Amino acid sequence: MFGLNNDYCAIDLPETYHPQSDYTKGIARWCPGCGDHSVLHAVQRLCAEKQLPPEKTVFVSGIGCSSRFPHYMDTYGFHGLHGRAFPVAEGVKFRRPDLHVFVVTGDGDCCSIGAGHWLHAIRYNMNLTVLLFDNQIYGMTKKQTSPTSPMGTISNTHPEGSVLPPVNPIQTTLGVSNVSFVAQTVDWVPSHLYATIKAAYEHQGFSFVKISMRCPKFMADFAKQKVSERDTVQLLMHENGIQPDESTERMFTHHVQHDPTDINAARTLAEDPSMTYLGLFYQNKQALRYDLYGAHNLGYTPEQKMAAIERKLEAFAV
Amino acid sequence: MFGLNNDYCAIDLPETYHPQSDYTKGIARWCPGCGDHSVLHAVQRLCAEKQLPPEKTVFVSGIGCSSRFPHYMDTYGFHGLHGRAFPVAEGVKFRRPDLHVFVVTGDGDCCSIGAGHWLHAIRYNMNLTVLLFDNQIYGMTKKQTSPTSPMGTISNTHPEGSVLPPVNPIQTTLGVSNVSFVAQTVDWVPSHLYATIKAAYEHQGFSFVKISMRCPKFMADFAKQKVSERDTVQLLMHENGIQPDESTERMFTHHVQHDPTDINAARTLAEDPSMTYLGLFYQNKQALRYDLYGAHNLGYTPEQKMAAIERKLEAFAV
Amino acid sequence: MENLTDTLVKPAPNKTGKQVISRHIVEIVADSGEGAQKAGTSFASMSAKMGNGVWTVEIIPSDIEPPPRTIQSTSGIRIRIGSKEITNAGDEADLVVAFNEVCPYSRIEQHAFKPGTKILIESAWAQHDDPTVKESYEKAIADFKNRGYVVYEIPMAEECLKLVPDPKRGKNMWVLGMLCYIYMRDLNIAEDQIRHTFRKKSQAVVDSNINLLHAGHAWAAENLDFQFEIPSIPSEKELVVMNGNEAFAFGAMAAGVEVCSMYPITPATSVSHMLAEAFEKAGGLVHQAEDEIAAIGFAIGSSYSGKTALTVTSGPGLALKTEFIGLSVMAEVPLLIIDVQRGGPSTGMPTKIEQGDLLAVLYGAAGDAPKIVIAPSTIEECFQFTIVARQIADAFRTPVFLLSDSNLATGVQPFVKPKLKAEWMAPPIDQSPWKEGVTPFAWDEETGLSKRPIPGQKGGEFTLTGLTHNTKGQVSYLPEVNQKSTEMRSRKIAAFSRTLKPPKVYGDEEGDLLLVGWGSTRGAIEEAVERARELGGKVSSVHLRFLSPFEPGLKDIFKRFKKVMTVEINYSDDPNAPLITEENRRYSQLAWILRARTLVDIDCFSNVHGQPLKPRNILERIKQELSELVN
Amino acid sequence: MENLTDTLVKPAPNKTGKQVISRHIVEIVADSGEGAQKAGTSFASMSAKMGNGVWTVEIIPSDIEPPPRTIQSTSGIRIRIGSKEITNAGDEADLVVAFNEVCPYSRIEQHAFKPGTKILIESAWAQHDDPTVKESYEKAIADFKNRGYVVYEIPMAEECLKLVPDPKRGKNMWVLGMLCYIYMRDLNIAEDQIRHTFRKKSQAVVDSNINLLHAGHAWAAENLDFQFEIPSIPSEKELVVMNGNEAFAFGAMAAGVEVCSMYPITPATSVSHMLAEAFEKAGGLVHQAEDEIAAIGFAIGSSYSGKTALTVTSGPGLALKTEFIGLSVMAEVPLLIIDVQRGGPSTGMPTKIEQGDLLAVLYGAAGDAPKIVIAPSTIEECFQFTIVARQIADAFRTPVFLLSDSNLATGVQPFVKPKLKAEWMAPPIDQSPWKEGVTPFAWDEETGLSKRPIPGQKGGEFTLTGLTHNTKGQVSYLPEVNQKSTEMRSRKIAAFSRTLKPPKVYGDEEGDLLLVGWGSTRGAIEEAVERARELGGKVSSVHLRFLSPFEPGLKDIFKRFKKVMTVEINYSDDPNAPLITEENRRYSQLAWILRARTLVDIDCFSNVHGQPLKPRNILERIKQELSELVN
Ligand SMILES: Cc1ncc(C[n+]2csc(CCOP(=O)(O)OP(=O)(O)O)c2C)c(N)n1
Ligand SMILES: Cc1ncc(C[n+]2csc(CCOP(=O)(O)OP(=O)(O)O)c2C)c(N)n1
Ligand code: SF4
Ligand code: SF4
Ligand SMILES: [Mg+2]
Ligand SMILES: [Mg+2]
Repeated sequence: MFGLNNDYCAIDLPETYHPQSDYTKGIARWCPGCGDHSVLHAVQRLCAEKQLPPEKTVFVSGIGCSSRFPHYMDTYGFHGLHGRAFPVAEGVKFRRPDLHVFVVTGDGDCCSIGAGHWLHAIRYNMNLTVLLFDNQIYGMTKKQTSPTSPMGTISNTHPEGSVLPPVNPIQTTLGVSNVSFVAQTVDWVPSHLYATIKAAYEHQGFSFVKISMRCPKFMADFAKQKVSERDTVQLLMHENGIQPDESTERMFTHHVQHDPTDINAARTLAEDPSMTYLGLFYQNKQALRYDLYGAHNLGYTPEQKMAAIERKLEAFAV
Repeated sequence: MFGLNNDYCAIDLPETYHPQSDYTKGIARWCPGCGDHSVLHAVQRLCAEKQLPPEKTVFVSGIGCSSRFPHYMDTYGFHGLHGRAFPVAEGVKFRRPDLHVFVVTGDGDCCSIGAGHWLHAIRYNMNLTVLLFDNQIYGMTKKQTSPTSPMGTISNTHPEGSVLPPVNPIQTTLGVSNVSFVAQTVDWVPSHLYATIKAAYEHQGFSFVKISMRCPKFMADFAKQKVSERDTVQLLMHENGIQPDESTERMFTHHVQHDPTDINAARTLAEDPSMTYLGLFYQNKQALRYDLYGAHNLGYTPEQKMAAIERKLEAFAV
Repeated sequence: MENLTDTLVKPAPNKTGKQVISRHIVEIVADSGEGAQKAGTSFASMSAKMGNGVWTVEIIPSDIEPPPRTIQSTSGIRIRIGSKEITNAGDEADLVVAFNEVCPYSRIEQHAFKPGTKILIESAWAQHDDPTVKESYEKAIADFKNRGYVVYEIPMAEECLKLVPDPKRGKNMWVLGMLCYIYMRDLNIAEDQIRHTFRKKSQAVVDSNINLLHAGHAWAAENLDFQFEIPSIPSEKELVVMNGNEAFAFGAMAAGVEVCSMYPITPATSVSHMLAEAFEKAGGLVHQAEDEIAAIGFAIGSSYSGKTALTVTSGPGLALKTEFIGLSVMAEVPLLIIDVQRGGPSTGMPTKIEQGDLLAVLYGAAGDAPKIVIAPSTIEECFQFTIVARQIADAFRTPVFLLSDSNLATGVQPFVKPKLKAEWMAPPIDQSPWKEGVTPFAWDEETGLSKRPIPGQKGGEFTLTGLTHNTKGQVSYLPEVNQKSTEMRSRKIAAFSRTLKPPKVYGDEEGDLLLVGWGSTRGAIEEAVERARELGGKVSSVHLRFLSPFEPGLKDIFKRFKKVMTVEINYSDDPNAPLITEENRRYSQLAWILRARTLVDIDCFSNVHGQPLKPRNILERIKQELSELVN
Repeated sequence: MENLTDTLVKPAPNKTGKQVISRHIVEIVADSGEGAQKAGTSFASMSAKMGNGVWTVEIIPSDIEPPPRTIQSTSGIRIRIGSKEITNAGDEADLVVAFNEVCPYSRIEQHAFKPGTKILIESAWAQHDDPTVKESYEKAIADFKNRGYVVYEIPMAEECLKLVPDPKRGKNMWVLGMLCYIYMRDLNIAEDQIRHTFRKKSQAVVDSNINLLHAGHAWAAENLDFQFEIPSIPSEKELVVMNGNEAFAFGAMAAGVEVCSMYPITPATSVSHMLAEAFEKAGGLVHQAEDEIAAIGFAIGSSYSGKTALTVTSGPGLALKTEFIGLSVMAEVPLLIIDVQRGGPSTGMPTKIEQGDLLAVLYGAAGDAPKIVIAPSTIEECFQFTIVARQIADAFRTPVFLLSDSNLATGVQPFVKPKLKAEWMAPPIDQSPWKEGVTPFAWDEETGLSKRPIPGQKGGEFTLTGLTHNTKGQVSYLPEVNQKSTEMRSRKIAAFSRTLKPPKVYGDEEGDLLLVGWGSTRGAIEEAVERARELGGKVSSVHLRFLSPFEPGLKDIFKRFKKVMTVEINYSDDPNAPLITEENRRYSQLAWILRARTLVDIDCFSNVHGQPLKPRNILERIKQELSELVN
């Protein structure tokens, strides 16, 4: 809707092929078995598949174990402040439509301290790929209750068990106006994880992916239980949804047809306490995009700018 | 669920009858025709009807035209910081179950800068009566776009019209876990306004009332249009809902049956762009209450406390 | 040392009582909605056009739309005009036009009048139907006289009614006509001004207002026994007239800034209003964020990606930005922050004047977070310094603060129309490949400076972090790395300080008393110093534009005076108040840091009245200090 | 002035090589999960019980679960024991037990060892299947020797295997046994300690660990040629041993605080962990809010309603609380804020030591926001000052800050078990009717003090606001009201300052050099001063507990010394670095404000290494200063 003037900064086509290793930097410092490793691999694979120019790719995160993510990507990265990944990513994208911007955030980062920005980020619907690493606990600060911790979770701030029903990130996101893409996956099924992140990247808008993460360090039982529980998982199936591969389909035998344009059905699924649904809950390709607004008057020359200022100055002449 | 020990601070019964004027303080400094005046009267009437002891009643607000509200109530008040009414009110209520706590907030205060607290306040579900004064504009700072401003609203920050779809406060609230009471009314139908605020007060939990407000100063056309448009208003009718009086029913001839326990139906209504629904969208009397947790271990004597500390100290003896 | 008044009264040269004066202060006060401000700004513009120095400042009601005829509803304008440049709002008003008898009280509360102030007041209220109104009017007139004001009761509505059916709409132009007579303004220019003001209205409206103008003028010529001439030399140069917030907006555009990310807050918001109006065509956009944290985060994101951005705020918003300011220092992201200060602490007095954020800006963020802080002292400097600040931010890879206040934000002053220059503009984003082997924080050992890779630069890939990091940008908690990186960020400030020159002393280079100021108070301080010097006082002043780092040479300057005293609009303990001793006295903010910097025993003269400083009050204090120094 | 080492070596009295020493530093380092900390704390507790002075500090890996045998995975503990009270972590380690050859390097990076340090290292790696491991081990041993460390290769796993199938689980108790031999600890006490440590485990586990203890002891007696005796006098009084954050938690409970509202942040969070464990039974609750802003808002709400609350945080969280801190000052709401400082700016070094928040705490909020700031200097003071702070907060109707840091937060020290007192506890909420005619801000003209109505008090109804308000609590922008109310809030600080006594000088009341410190560095500074004085240096120190307002008499003290220098763990420019001049040098935080306060030319000695200050480094600097002063 906002005519996009993009000629100031031509998208340059990759001259060289980037193997997956081109996106890898250092050794990831997460605990062994931490779900974050899986997502890192999936994302590196996606970058290679899409041949994203590393210099045109930016990972923005907050603070937390998960938010260390950008340090392990050999792209540009912004490891900012706790809870504030969204505004930074929006600022990056606003006048740089040529950049591929990913947001990596944790359940505390996004749903607790970052909740206000989260809500507004959904509404802005800028073209960002958002990965919520939901391990249901504060990892980095060593086991405090997270808003997504199941009630009764024993943590250092609630040694007798947490006392509030958890925030449901999918449900909350679906409740915000201008929502455009909501999906759920888990770190321990690589192919589904990959398919989901890829679909999110391909969506033009704010693609919100909640990834159920294992934190073997502080939620060991929970991590084990989640991985083993296959009966309470259902795959969301639809031609416009995320296409699980055969192995995923074999792993999870419960499938449910769900049309990702049906927001009411999506909500009902999101709120089903007995089941975890994997796949695309909702997509609206028509939702208004604020990044298009941000980019609509890019690339003016100094002369054009000066002429405009000059015109405006005249109104202040005496 | 948390055994409430309340004997440290007996609820004292009013010795004297409080007429409505007992709740009135000073002359309200809102513009003539501002919707805030109507709510003030309704709330003063409610206090009198419920005979709330003024000294046991606290109005907590943020910053904005609407947040000046506590200054005009002859009760205790806390006119705090922009966007931060919820945490303060929670802190007041946490260890003071004997106090009647109201929250007055504006659309900028609640849905913009306060959005994170709003989301969590819904989830905490403390027994607070929350009045969102939604005039769809920033009044106090003289006409900037609010998150609830309809798209295209001309304001000082968007002189060409605002560019984002508005936040829908009812929809958003309904999307948060542990939501317990959501209603909508308008400032210009006093009887419905009153009935709604009263129902909210009577609900034991976080009662969220979105009040459509006129701001004749900065949204004059909109205010006029809203007041005159009766055809796009429907009354929500249900025996467990808010009971409009006859005059309201006559004013708004479109009625729709809606069971306030049906959250899906509530959402569909909330998101209907063509209609404004007045009444109770949703109520769940069973939702867990954090204020009961907060009050469950009140009233220990110094001796009891000292004994407990002493016991714990022993673990640190060498 | 007697003549404290602003007016140089010369004997009336003719029967009209015409006096030639060098400066005068006019106020027009009315209920909001009666057009007092329109009359005032028209009068100011005309005066500027005629070559007078002008300073105007709006009088704003504290409530949005308070009931009429109440103190709170007073809306209006103060216009100070003079033969030479006018740099501040001055002392008490010389002449006041009041549309009713209540609004002067809002000004009396603020100590805006003095014995001898002429009050030209609408007399219609004397015949009002409501006896309480009549009574109120009569009591007020008596009270005004009692206070020594010179009252002129003027049948404004009655006279207007002869021309228009509703005198409420038009009285202001009649008043303008009256003022044109009193101050001998050129009626042709006045007509032009009206045509300009009502250019979007019909010809009938224009004509009607021009008629009212002439009627006001004629009535005054007929009935008033005084007239003032303020000699002027019309300027050769093209002038613009605007307030400090508008000047910031123009400065940002002229600097090539493309993103202003903000959240509304008085008195800063109007910077973004101005931008919102003009930015789109100048290749920029205003982002109204969901709160101040998001606003600065967004700005930092934009800066990081190559478009050094601006955020504007005031006290409470500044507080919320504190954490991100620390990140911007730590990660060396350039950023422009305009803080238009207001009365504090907390929500304080949002519309009032205070210079209370200096320490918060310098020290708000935890840890060692040095930054560059600049305070413009005139409206023109609001424009110029924004351009400079953008350049510094980019060159030094640091946040740069511009500290303003309501005095500049709402004060209006003409200045020479700037000639825009292409080199002021931020260059296009560098997208050339990053130089191999250069790290993202390749600090120059001596200056701490380094060049930053911008996303899109091949080979420059790095992860910015607020954690301690080495030259490669990698997280490290090694003692040496933290020491070194902290040192390098501090060194940049030292390097910048070496580019500064000592400030100029206003007045003699040595003497008895030196006043030190910063920000919006320059005009008032220098005017007071000038007056004191005319009276023979050995007083000078120095005005600091750079608060971090300081300009060099301060101690040398201070040492040449017997006493040094800052003049600020913020709080300091009165040394004579109960319980206050030299050991616990709390000083004004600039005084405090100058004491630490120079070890000179710097005193301070300050208040938190929320008002512009009156030159007369400063002058009185100068006199008191000088007499104590002599004794 | 030669003997810089901590150890007073006496000739070995017998063939076992026994030495009597006054102080020693032991470190146990291992991969995380190997129980090094458990062995260390057991050793420390036993030592305290035997009457030794003890200070322990944890060595924490920076990552949550780093790969084993990496520098990052080093987990462990430093235990410093002595004949007298031990107040700090000391200099380099004297004796190190290392479970592998990599972890010592994490300590070498932090400059924790010195030539002569004994390293007792697990020798199993020499026979490891993986040749790279073998090689690494051999290289390290050679390197250690090269660095002058005295290496003892010890077959820990091999010896443990004789008793248990998996030496990983139990090696730590074998090591404890070895240490018991080396330091001549009473094995009965050690057995008790093991029983206590494993009280929740089965008898079999207890027995197995006791066997390992004896085995370690026996092996050492057989194979080691040295032993240390640190004479001690068992304390008559009951002792407790805890870290500073635990002490804060106990202090809060003992003060009768019922609400701790917080958001997790290193290194402050553990205050709330301790509270969460104990609070419920002591009639209080921890509220983990959604963020720091909500945390302090909630605490203020609670305080307002009569329950003066506590919030705990560190740098980034402090930044977010800035706006509410201003409100708490402005609206005079009592509040306790514990700031456990960490390395800054921004996210900085979360687990490292810095005293970098002083200026932010003092000046962070815009406008004039004076508050009371206290810095405990020992773990016991963390407990005591919290009780005092609650009383001050309530009496002065103000926020009170307690400034701590990681040094205190993770340092563990025994102190006499406090005798709880009912009068420490906050009284029950006053619900009696409010005295008629008394306004909610009835400031005492002299002291600024007033009493606040609490919801529930009939007749006390008022609306608290962050806007400028008069004695009735009503919003007012009158110049006099803002001046008066600001003055009254400032006066409270003056009134409080009058209750303080001058700080005690450690050492002579006059001399050549005075060191000034604050917070956690007291032990290190005084130890350095003591050593310097033993060597004849005319040096003293003074330690400030109150940073706002200052204790009185500082200038008088300073004047009795030739030179005054603060010692702090925060940044200051090196005066000899390039571009740094007296005009732009940035000082340490306390030095800066003391300069402003006293106009004494106060120097500073500081770094941002993130480490506890070593007494030896301070001593070296003292020597250098003294020699310069003499020349
Ligand atoms: C302003 C601020 N508050 C608190 C912290 C401390 N902190 C760091 S990470 C974190 C929470 C981490 O939890 P989550 O976002 O779920 O990420 P995870 O570590 O579980 O991946 C907190 C509270 C901080 N760094 N900054
Ligand atoms: C931290 C902070 N940011 C911004 C402001 C300025 N401010 C005051 S009220 C307001 C918005 C008012 O809008 P709303 O909440 O809708 O209330 P209304 O005035 O419309 O009733 C703003 C931005 C402030 N006081 N504090
Ligand atoms: S603590 Fe949990 S989330 Fe953090 S790295 Fe370890 S396993 Fe992963
Ligand atoms: S500006 Fe609008 S919201 Fe504010 S008082 Fe006036 S009418 Fe009411
Ligand atoms: Mg988490
Ligand atoms: Mg509003």
